[in-house]
Formats: sequence, structure tokens, C-alpha cells
Amino acid sequence: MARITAGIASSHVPLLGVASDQGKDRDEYFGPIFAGYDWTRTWMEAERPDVIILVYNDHASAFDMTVIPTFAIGCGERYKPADEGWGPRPVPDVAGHPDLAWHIAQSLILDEFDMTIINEMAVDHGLTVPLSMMFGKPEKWPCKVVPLAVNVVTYPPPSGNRCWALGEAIRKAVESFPEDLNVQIWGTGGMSHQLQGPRAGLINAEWDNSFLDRLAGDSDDLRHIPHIDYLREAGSEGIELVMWLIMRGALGAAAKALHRHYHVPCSNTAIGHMVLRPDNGEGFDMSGSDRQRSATP
Amino acid sequence: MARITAGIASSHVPLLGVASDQGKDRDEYFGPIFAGYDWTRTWMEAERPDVIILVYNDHASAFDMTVIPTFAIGCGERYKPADEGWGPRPVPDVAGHPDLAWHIAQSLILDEFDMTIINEMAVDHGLTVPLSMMFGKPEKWPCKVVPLAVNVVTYPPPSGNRCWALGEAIRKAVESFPEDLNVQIWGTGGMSHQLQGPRAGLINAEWDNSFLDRLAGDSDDLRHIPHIDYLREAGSEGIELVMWLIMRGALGAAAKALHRHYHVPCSNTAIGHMVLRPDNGEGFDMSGSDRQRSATP
Amino acid sequence: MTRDIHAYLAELEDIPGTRVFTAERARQGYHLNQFAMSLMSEESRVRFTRDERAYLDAWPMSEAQKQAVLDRDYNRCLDLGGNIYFLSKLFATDGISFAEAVSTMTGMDFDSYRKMMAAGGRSPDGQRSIREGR
Amino acid sequence: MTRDIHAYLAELEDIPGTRVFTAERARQGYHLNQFAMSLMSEESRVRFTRDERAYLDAWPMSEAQKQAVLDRDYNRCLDLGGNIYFLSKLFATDGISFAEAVSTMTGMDFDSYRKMMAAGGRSPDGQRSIREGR
Ligand SMILES: [Fe+3]
Ligand SMILES: [Fe+3]
Repeated sequence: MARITAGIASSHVPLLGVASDQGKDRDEYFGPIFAGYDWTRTWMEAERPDVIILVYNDHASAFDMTVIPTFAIGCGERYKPADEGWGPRPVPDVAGHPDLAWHIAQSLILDEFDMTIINEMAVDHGLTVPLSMMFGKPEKWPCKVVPLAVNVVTYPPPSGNRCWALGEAIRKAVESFPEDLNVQIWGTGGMSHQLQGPRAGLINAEWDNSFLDRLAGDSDDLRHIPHIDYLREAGSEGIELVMWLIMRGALGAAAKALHRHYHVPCSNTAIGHMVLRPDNGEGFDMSGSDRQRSATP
Repeated sequence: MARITAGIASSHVPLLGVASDQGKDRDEYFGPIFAGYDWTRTWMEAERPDVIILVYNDHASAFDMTVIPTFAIGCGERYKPADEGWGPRPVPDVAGHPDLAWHIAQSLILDEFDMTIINEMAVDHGLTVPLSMMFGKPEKWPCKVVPLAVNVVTYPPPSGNRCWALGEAIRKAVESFPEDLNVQIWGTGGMSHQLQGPRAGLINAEWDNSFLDRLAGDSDDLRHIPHIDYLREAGSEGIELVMWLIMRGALGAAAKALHRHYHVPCSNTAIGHMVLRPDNGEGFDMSGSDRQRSATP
Repeated sequence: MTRDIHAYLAELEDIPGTRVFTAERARQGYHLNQFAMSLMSEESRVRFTRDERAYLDAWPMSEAQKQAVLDRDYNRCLDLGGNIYFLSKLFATDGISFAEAVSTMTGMDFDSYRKMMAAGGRSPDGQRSIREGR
Repeated sequence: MTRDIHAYLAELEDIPGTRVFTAERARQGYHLNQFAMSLMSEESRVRFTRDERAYLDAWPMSEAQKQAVLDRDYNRCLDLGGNIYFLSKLFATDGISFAEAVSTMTGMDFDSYRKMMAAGGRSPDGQRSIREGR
């Protein structure tokens, strides 16, 4: 049986991709940001997930105005980095996991989520920057990825409640997948930022930290935050945080924080990052993952 | 306030488009089929809807395997007939109603339906054949259309329950649109047919007629029919009937049948057609529609 | 409606003479279906008609899929992941009707198939379930 | 979360210095955004850079939209229905960073904007609601 062993929240600022690609990740500006991911990179070596369900939003890269899906799940074999205006990022292609992705897609539709199935698309910084933050610069990404693209650009995005519920249904779907897979789910985007208009540059560290506080534990009150509160408190692009709720919903009733990092600024944005473990009596011990993996080279 | 004044169910067999386009609609084979729509065409002259919400499925015309939306709502200005392999049908372009369509799309997303918004697409026989059946061969279609494309090709399609609930939410959305519009909703496809394999040609008149019986009245038990029952009883392509439930859900708790027509065969298919009026105390009197329309040429 | 996807999918395989277009078939038939859909323009249809083999060879389809297309063996196309709505672009290109193309999958000639349809179609009796034989 | 779309949309207009990308803006900016997105290939960027006016004239955009693009007036682009993620393809083509492009909308020069960000960013105080002045 496949199981969701961890959830990761992370900003996905495009400039972090640039910093990584140009080797500036330890300079004065970026050093403190990347340092907050060092714990996670080490931890990840022991965890060795087989698949990441990577919740992100497309930033007008794969989807233009002709087709705007609320929830799009990538069921393809392979995804190329998008050319976002300065050429594609020089990072490896992303390998999909069509077996798991189709299983989740089918299960979600039976559970009355109105998914859009995607078989071919380019993936932009929303997906590739978190991979760089968590894995650095490998020749190839060390695991498969199921992209889950959420519309947070054209209004209205899905409600926080709907996102949380989607996470809950994803958990159920993963647990009914017969193969023994170590699956992580990542929620990306945020934290507070506004990229447009005279109000651009807004940062709300207090609100962000309260959001991080409430992400762990056994309350689900984050799901009830209305969109307008994200916009007022965390800037127009702070709405991306609804995607973290899909991740959180997939961890079950309770989750504990293993690691937490917050830094201002990166470009226009407040960086937030958290590693969470489901805390519903599973008692995950990932030390076995290493052994299992090394047996099959 | 906009209101849904009627619901129409109709098969959308491509051959009916061919018959209409080639002027064979009153020959020996097609005469009895088209005759069953005569009542509706006359009735439509008095009803004069402003907009049709036209629920149909794309048959691998606008959507190929790269993108498969469960529920796609057309918010564009204009849709061209698709080339389905024998050239586009020689029928007028379909004019959209972006104001109403976007209003419905936004409302549905707030109501936690995970819509895909479409701004540009070609429309195939699933949408244009019902227009021909109801309106004949006008120079231009007499009303605007909001296309609502439902995936019933790649499994699983949405459940009957989800379709019915979507209809309920559409009703609410239409009623919150400020402009005074006469809106009909059409559910198309079906009835029993199977287009593939050794079992092709299956027709189940008894099951179809029971479905028609239960479409009117105040029961919502049709929403609970599982997919497998459609397939076993009404053939693999009989699953299209779930789209009728979106129409029916949008009529409210009760609906009365104004007209009913059933004929076997048309090509591989059982033709079913029904005109329904919401029956929840609205007391629709459409004789006013004519006056209103003739005042504004 | 069952919410267990495994039970749901298993039931779909229990219908005689029917291949439901599940994820498994959609994946197997991906390029076969995309090929068929490419016939939605006159220019493609002309190119295909002129040299079917050359046209097919531009698609990453299996040899079996290509042969099934060349043979117009629609049951075989379905077995190899084809979907009838995609394949309809192929028989439209050939200028044959939906009913005629469909009849080729039933083991009947077109005339007998038409007569069956005119007489009310194929009865569902005995065609509902392999397992239950009803 | 309010389920009334009118109230929902009205609230979105209550935020100082912010244009939320609603249906209304999406419709107005449709071709402006599609133009910007066309800059996702090197070939298009070269053509655009060589003759911006000619490239823009191939799009059914309003003259005001074209002029706003030529002027790189991003606030004006937003007023005319542009969305920042679409427009980012334009400033990427120009080779300027997200932060620099964004700073041009704030009435600050880039250096002051950067300093503001380094000092913790713009405070939300007084920036939450026009109506409530908080
Ligand atoms: Fe983002
Ligand atoms: Fe159909």
C-alpha cells in the first residue's frame, strides 16, 4: 500500500531558480534563504520518497487564457521545464508516475472532484523551484512527480475548504494504491507577497507566522479563511497559500512540524518553508527506506 | 433576474445533422424522428429563450488526450463547428454569452465545483445537432449558447449525483444573474446505444422509457443510478444520459413533462426527447416573451 | 455508486463484448487516438489517403496499432486502446457512416446490422454481465 | 467564505492599490495577455524585439493596450486587463527581474524598493481596506 509519509510547504519564487542555476545560492543575499533548506536536504536523504505529489500553480506557462482548469492533475510520463521568457531552466526533465497519477485522478473523480486530466504540459518555476530547493542540482531528480496544478490566477480560485477536502481525498486515493510507495505531498507558493500595483511589496510576517503555527497540530481552521483575508493580509499573490491546504489536508487530522523556516525577503516575497509529518498514530520510521532503496540499484 | 424556464432532453446523433444538412429530414427513415421535434419547434417560437445552457459532451473534437476536463464551461464570444472528419457542418457559428457564462463559472467555483473555463474551442455534433433539431435551419441561431462540456469518454465520467448537484448549483447561479434573461438548459446525448465491439447496436427501450418516466416529477432517484447500470442496461455510450441529470437538477425539486418523443433507431441509437417545465410554483407563462422580444427588434 | 476505484474498474470489465475506455486503455491507445484525431483537417486527410503507411509512421504507435488501422480492424483498434470517438475521424475520412463502421465490429454484415437496428436493436438480455450470465 | 458571487467580487475591489484578476479584467485583457504569453519562445522574442509595433499590430489589442506595452507602463497594463504572470514574459524578454518590473508600479525607484523589501517589505497597515481605512 502506498502511503503519504510527509508534507512539505515551500515558497517557489522564480528568483530562487535563477540563484540555484547560476550558483549564487550561498551568496550574501541567498545564503540565509537556502540555509533554511539544508535541514530538509539532509532529511530527504534518509526519507527517499518514491513519488512527490507536487501541488503548485501554473503561472501562465502551460495554461493560457484559452483553457483554465481549477484542478489539473498530470498523468503523463514526462514534463519539460517551460520557457518563461528567458529560456527553459537548465534542470532535468521531470519524470511523472502515470500509474499513481491515473489512480489518483480516477479516485478523485469518483469522489466527486471535477478533475482535469493532463497528459502533456510544460512545468514552470512553480514546480521546478521547489525541486531545486529540496534536492539541489542532481543530474536527474531523485524521484517521480505527480504535478497537481491549481488555478490561483483567474478568480475565483478554489476555496480553502475545497483545497483541504481535495487533500483528504488524495490521502484516501494514495492509500488505496496497491504498490508499496513512499509518497510525499508538497504544497507550494506563498507566503505573503504582492507582485502588482502600488501596493506591491507587501509582506505580513505576523500573519505568515500565525499561518505556519496553525499548519501543524490538529485543527483544521485554516480551511475556513476566506480568499479576501489572504488578499488583505498577505498580498494579492498570497492567495497561493490555499495550495498549502491541499498538502495539509492530505496529512490527516493531525500533523507535527519537523522543521520550519521563514525569511524576508526573496525578491518581492516572504519565504516560508515547513516540513510536516502526519501524526495520526502511523509512527513513520523512514530509516527502512534507505535499506529498501539500496537493495535495488 | 435571469431564470431557467425550461429544460430539454435530446439525443444528439451525428447522422441527424447529416440528415438536416442534406435535406433528408422528412424522408421515410428520418421523417418519424424529426416529426417528434415538430411540437418543440412550434413551442420554441413562443418561448423564445435568450440563452441556452447546452450540456453536451465533446467527442474527441475540441479535447484530445492532452487535456480532459470533467466539466468545461465555454465563456467565449463565439464557437465554430468542428471538422469531425468530413468537414465542418454547414451551420451558423454559435454565439456565446460571456456575461452569463463567466457569472455561472465564477458562481460554480465558489460553490466548490472545480470548473475548467474555456474561452476558445470548436463545437461538435454534440452541441450543433440539438440546435438543428430544435431550430431547424435558420440563417443564424436564434439565441445565445453557453456550452457546458462534460467528459463521458474517458473513465470515470462524473457521477450522476455530481451531475445533478451541478445542475442545482447552475440554477442558483442563473437566479443570481441580475439581467432579465429567459434561460433554458438542455441535456443532450443518449439514449441507449453502444458504438463499439460485438455488443454494438444494443437498445433497451424499456429502460429508456423508465428513465423518461422518472425524469419528470419530484423524485431525484435518477441521480443515484451507478455508471455500471447505464453501461449494462443502455450500452456503453448510454452513459451520456448522466448529462441529462445536469439539466434535470437545474429545474429544481419538481418538473413536469410538456412533450415526449421516443424512436428507435437512428443509426445505432435510440432517440429520446423530452421538454420539461420547472414545477415549483413558478407558474411560467411564456406568452409574454413574444411581446417583450417584438418590442426590441 | 461505488467509491472504491478497484471495484468500480473491475465491474466495467464484466460487460460482454465491450471495452470501456479506462485509464489503462487510454494509456495504451494514446498515440493511436492522437493519430486518429489528426484527421480533423482536410490537409491531413489528403496526406493520409495518399500514403497511409507513411502517415502512420510519423506517429509513435506500435506496429500492431498501425496494422489494425491499415486493416480497418476496429475491434483490434479497441483492443489496442483505441476509442470509438477518436476512431470516428478515420471512418469519416473513409466516407463510411458511423453505423457501417460500427457494424464491422459485430460480426454481421451491414445489411443484417441495419435490419437488426430497424427491428429494435440488439436486446440487452444475456448481454448485461459475463459473471452473472444475464 | 461568502458564497454570493456579487459580494465576493465587490470585496475584491476594496483593496488599496490592487487589481484582482477577475473575469471582468480577464475579458478586457484577453489579447494583451495572449500577446504576452506568445513571448515564450526565443523566435517570438527576437521578432518582437526587432519591431515591437509590427509584432503588436498582429494582435487584436486596443491601441491603449499596445501603447501601454510599448511604454512598459505596467500599472496601465493592469488597468487594461493585463495579468502580472502573463506580463512577466514581457519583462523577462527585456531581461529585467521580477522585482525591478514590480518596483515600477509602486512609484519608487528600484533601489528604494529593494531597500524597503530588505527592511521587511511594505506593511499591511492601512493597506487592507479602502472602505474601512485600515
Ligand atoms: Fe507562484
Ligand atoms: Fe454523443
